[in-house]
Amino acid sequence: MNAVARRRAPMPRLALTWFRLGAWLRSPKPCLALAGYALLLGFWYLSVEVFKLPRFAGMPGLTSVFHEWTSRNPTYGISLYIPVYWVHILVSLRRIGIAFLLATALGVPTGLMLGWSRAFKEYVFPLFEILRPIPILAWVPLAIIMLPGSELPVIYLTFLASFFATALNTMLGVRSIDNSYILAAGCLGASSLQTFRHVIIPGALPFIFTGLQISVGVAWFSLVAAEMVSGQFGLGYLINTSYTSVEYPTIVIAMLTLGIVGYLSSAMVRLAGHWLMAWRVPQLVTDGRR
Amino acid sequence: MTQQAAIITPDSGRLLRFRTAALPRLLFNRSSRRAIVSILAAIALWQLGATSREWLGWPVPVLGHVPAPDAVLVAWYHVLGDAGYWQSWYQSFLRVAMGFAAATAIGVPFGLTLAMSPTCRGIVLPVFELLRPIPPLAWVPASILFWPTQELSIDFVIFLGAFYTIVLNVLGGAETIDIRLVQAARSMGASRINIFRRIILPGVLPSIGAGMEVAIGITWEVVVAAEMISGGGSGGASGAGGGLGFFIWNSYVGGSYPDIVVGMISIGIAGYGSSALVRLLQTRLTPWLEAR
Amino acid sequence: MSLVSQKQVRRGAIRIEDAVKIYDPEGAHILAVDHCSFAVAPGEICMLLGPSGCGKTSLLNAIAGFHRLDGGAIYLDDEMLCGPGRRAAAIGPDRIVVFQNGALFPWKTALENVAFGPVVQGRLSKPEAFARARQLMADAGLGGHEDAYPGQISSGLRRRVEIVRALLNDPAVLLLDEPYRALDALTRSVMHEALLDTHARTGVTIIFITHDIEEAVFLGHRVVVMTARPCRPKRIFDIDLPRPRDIGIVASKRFRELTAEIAGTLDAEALKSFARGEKEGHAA
Amino acid sequence: MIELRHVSKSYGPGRFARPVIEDCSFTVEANHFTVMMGPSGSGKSTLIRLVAGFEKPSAGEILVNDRPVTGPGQDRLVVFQESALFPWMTTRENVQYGPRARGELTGTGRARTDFLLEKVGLHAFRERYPAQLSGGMQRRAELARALVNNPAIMILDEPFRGLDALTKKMMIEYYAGLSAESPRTNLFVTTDVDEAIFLANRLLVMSHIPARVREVIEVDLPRPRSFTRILLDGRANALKMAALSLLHEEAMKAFGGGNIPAADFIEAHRRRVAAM
Repeated sequence: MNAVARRRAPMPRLALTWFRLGAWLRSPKPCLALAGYALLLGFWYLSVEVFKLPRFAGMPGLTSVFHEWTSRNPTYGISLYIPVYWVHILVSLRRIGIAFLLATALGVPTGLMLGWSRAFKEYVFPLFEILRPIPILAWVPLAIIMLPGSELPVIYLTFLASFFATALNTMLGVRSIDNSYILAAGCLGASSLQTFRHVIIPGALPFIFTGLQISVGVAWFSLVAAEMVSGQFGLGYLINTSYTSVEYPTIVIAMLTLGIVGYLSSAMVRLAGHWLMAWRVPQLVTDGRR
Repeated sequence: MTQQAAIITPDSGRLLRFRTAALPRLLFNRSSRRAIVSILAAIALWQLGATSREWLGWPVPVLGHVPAPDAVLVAWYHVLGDAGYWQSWYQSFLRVAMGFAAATAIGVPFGLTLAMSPTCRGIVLPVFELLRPIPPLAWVPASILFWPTQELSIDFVIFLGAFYTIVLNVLGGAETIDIRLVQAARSMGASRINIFRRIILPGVLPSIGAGMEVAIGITWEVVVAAEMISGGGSGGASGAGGGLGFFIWNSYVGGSYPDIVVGMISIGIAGYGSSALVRLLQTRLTPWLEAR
Repeated sequence: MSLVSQKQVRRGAIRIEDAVKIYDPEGAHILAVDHCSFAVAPGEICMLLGPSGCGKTSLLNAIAGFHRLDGGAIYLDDEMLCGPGRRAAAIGPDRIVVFQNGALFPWKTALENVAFGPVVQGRLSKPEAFARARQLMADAGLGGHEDAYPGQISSGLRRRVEIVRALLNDPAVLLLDEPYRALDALTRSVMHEALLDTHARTGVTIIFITHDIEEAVFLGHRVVVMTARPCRPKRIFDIDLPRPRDIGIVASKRFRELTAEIAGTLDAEALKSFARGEKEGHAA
Repeated sequence: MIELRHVSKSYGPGRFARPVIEDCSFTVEANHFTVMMGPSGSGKSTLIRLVAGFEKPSAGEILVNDRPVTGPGQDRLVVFQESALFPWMTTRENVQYGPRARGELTGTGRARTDFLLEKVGLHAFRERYPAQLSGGMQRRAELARALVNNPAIMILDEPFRGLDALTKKMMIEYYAGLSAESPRTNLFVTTDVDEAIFLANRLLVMSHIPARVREVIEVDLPRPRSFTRILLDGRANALKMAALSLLHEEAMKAFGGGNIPAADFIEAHRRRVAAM
C-alpha cells in the first residue's frame, strides 16, 4: 500500500514545484532580489575600495576578498585551491554532523516523552527550565574542564544548543496534535504504545522538523563561538586566527563560507522534512484552492 | 475541555456537594512536588559525582571534574561581597540593554517598512537570507575592525543577533494580519495613518513581543560569547567589570573553577529575569490575547 | 466477524441513569449535565438535539470514556461502563466516536485509516485488514479512493471514510458528534442517506448529536430534546416515519408536523442559550 | 443601486494572466435583496472586492448610484465570512471604529453606537473582546459595526457560514427582520440554497471560473418569509430545484478543473435527482 501511495505523491509535488518556480520567475521578485544583492555588493565595493570612507578603510574590500578566494596562490594562505581551507570546512561539518545527529537522536525521544507523559514532564521539565536560561556559551570553560581533549568540548557545546531546540519543539509538536486524533486512536482500540507510534510521532513531525531547522541554526551559532574560543581547525577558529594574525580578507572568506555551508545544511533538513511528510503536500494544494 | 463556559448557572450552588477536592490545587501540588524531587535528585547526583574523587578514589567521567555544589555555594558567598562581581552584572546588563534596545528601536520600524512595501521587501529579504546564516559571532573580528572602540563592537554584535529575529518576527506578524481587517477599515473611511496606528500596529504587536522574547535570549548568548572572545571589552584589562561572560572566562583562566559555575548560574538568573521582564511587557501590551 | 449478524442487532443498549457532569475550570463550577437519565434501545438511532454548549458533548464523552462522570451511571448492555466506584468508562472499540471536525489521520491513506482498528487491536493481520477495508469501502461506495490521503478527498468523502473506519471494528454503539456540521446542506442530505443505508445494513446503535432539527427528524428513531445548560432531556419524541427513508420524506406532512413540534420545544432553549452567548462547541 | 458593465478581472502579468471574472454584467436594484450563488472558488469573492472598491477591474466599469467606483467608500460596507472584527478592540470600540476614524464620534454618534449595540443584543457584552464572544454574537457585532455607518448598500460575503444550524437560522431571520425595518440595498453571497431563497428578491447564479452571471432567477415569494413556510411552498421548491440544477452544471465544470470540494455537490445533486 505504501508503495502505491508513494508513487502517487511525487506527481503533484513536481507539478507544484514547477508551478511555484514559474510563478516566482513571472513576478518582479527575481529582479528585486538581484537589485538587493547589487546594492549590498555595490555598497561594500564603493565604501571600502572606491571612496575609502573613514571607518571602512581598514576593512577587506570586495575585490581583494574575491581575488584572494579564487587565487591559486593566495597572499594569506586560504583560498578555494588550498587544501587547508577544505579541511577547516570538513572539520566544522564533522562537528556539526556528530552534534546534530546526537541531539536529534536524544532530543526527539526526550521531546516526545515530555509531550506524551505527564509524569515524565513533571519530573524532567523543571531541570530543562533551570538549564535553559544559561547561555550555551557560558558552558565553554566548564565543558573544557569536564571533557577530555579539545574535540569533545566543542561537540558537547554544539550538541547542547541543538538538543534544547529539538526537544522543546518536539514537545510543542506533541502538544499541538489535535486531541481528537488521540481519542480516535483510543476508540479504535490502539494501546498507548500504538497511539504513540501511529499518532504522536507522525502528528508531531511538522514541529519536529521546525525544531530541527532551528537546531541546525543554533548548532552553527554555538560551533563558531566554541571554535573561536577553543579548538584547532574549523571555520570559527579560522576567523579568530585570521584576526589575530592580521589576515583580514580570510576573515571575510570564512564568514561567507559559513553563510553558504549554514544555508545548505538547513536546506538539507528542510528537504528531508518535505520528503518525510508527503501527506502534507497534497493537503496544502487543496487548502490553497479553497 | 470541549466546553468553554464562563457563566455560572443559577443553580450551581447545589454543586458544591459533588466537589470532593480542589482539583487544580491538588495538581499544582503534585507537579511542584515532583519538580522539587527531581531538582534535589539532580543536585545530589551532582554532589556525589563531583566529590567522587574523595569517596571513590577516582573521579567519574564528566561529573568528576565539575566543582561540587557546596564548593559553588561557598564561592558564591565569597563573591557576593566583591564589587567586581556586581560590576560584571552591571556591565553585561548594560550591554544587553544597549544591544537589545538598538535592535528593537531599529528592527521594529525596519520590519514594518518591509511589511508595508513589497518593493523594499523584495530587495532586502534576499540579502537578509544571504547574511542570516552567518552566525553573529563570526562578525566579532570584522566588528572590532570597524568600530572605533571595543565596547561599540561588542554592542554591534549583540545588536546583530537580536536584529534578525526581531525584523523577521515583525515581518511574519504583518503577514498574518487578516487583509480583511484592513479592507474593513478602509471601507469605513479610515485614513492610512489611522489604519497603520489602529490596525497594523496592534496586529503586529503579538509577534513583536514574541520576537523580543526570543531576541533577549539570543542577546545573552551573544553577550557571553563576545565577552569571552574579546577578553572583556574595555574594562577587561583590570580583570573585573568585564561582564559576566568575562567573569566566567577569567575564573577559568585563573583556575578558580567554582566561580565558573557561579558565573553560569548568575547569567542564568540574569537571562531568566530579563525574559520575564519582556514577557511581562508583552502581556501588558496585548491584553486581548489573555481574554479568551 | 460478519458485519451483518443477527446477534449484533441485540447489542448496543445504552442506559444513562442520573448522570451528572461538572466542569471546574479555575474554581468556577459549571454544571454541564444535571441528573440526566434516558435509555437507548439496541439498533436505535437516537438523536440528541439541543442548543450549542448545552452539555450534549459531555454526555457523549462520558459514554466514550473520555471524561468521567461526577455522579450517576452509564450502562452498555446492562454492563456498567461507569458509575459508583468506577468514574470513567474504559475507552475501547465497542463505542466509537466520530468527531465534529473529523479525525481521519492525515498522514495515512484512506485505506490505512480504515484498516487501522483491527490491525492495532491485533484482530486481523495487515493484509487481511486491508482486504476487509477494501471490501467495506467498496460496499459503501468509496471504491477508488483507497490510496488518497484525507487531504486529497472532499470533506463529504472524508466523513464517510471515517464512518467506515468505525464500522470495521464491529462497534456496539456509534457516537456521532455533529459529524456533518461543516458540510453544506445538500452534501449533508447525501451523508444522511448514506448513514441510514449503513445503519440498515449493520443495525448498529447510533447516538447522534446535532443542532439541526431536520437532520434529527430525518435520521432518528427518537429525538431527545435537551435543555440548555445544564443538560437533561426536556422531551423525547418518537419519530414514527416509515423506514427506509429517503430525501422525499422531507416534504411529507408528518415530517413537517414533527419538525414544527420539535422546533417549538427547542426554540425556548435555543433562545436561552443564544441570549446567554454560549460559545458554539469547538467549531472552527 | 449597483451596476456592473462588462466587468473583467484577471490576475498575473501579461500572457500569464488568469481570468477570474470575464465580461460580467448585472444590476443590483436599490432596496432589493440580491443574492449571488456559485460553486466555491468561482470568483464571487473577487466580485465582492471589486464592488467594494478594494480592487479595480481589468476591464469594464462598476457604477454605484450612477457614479463609477474608484475606491472603498462608506456608502457600501462589506461583512465578511467569518469574523473580521478587530481582535484588539472591545465590542464597543469595534462598533465605534468607523465614526471615530472619520472624526464623527460626537454625542449623536455615541448614542447611535449604544442604540445599535442594544439592538443587536450586545449591550451587556460591550466591554468584551471578540474572542470572548460566541460565533453568533460576533456576527451580530459585525453587523452593528457596519450598520453604524448607515451604508446605503450592504455587501455580505457568506456572513453566516460556519455557524451551527440553529444559530444560522436565527441569524438569517434576524437579518431579514433588520432589513425589513430599514430597507437598504443588499448584495449577499452564499452557497446555501435555502438561505438564498429565504432572503432573495433576485438570485444571481454565477458560472464557474471565469465568473459571469449564468442566470437570473426572480424570487417572488411573499414577505415576511419563514423557513417552515418555504419548506412547504411548491413555488419555492421549484425555484430551488432550478437553482440547484444550474449550480450542478457549474460544479461539474469546477470539478473538471480540479476543484475537490465540488465533488460533494455533484454527488449530492445526482442522488437528489435520482430520488425525484
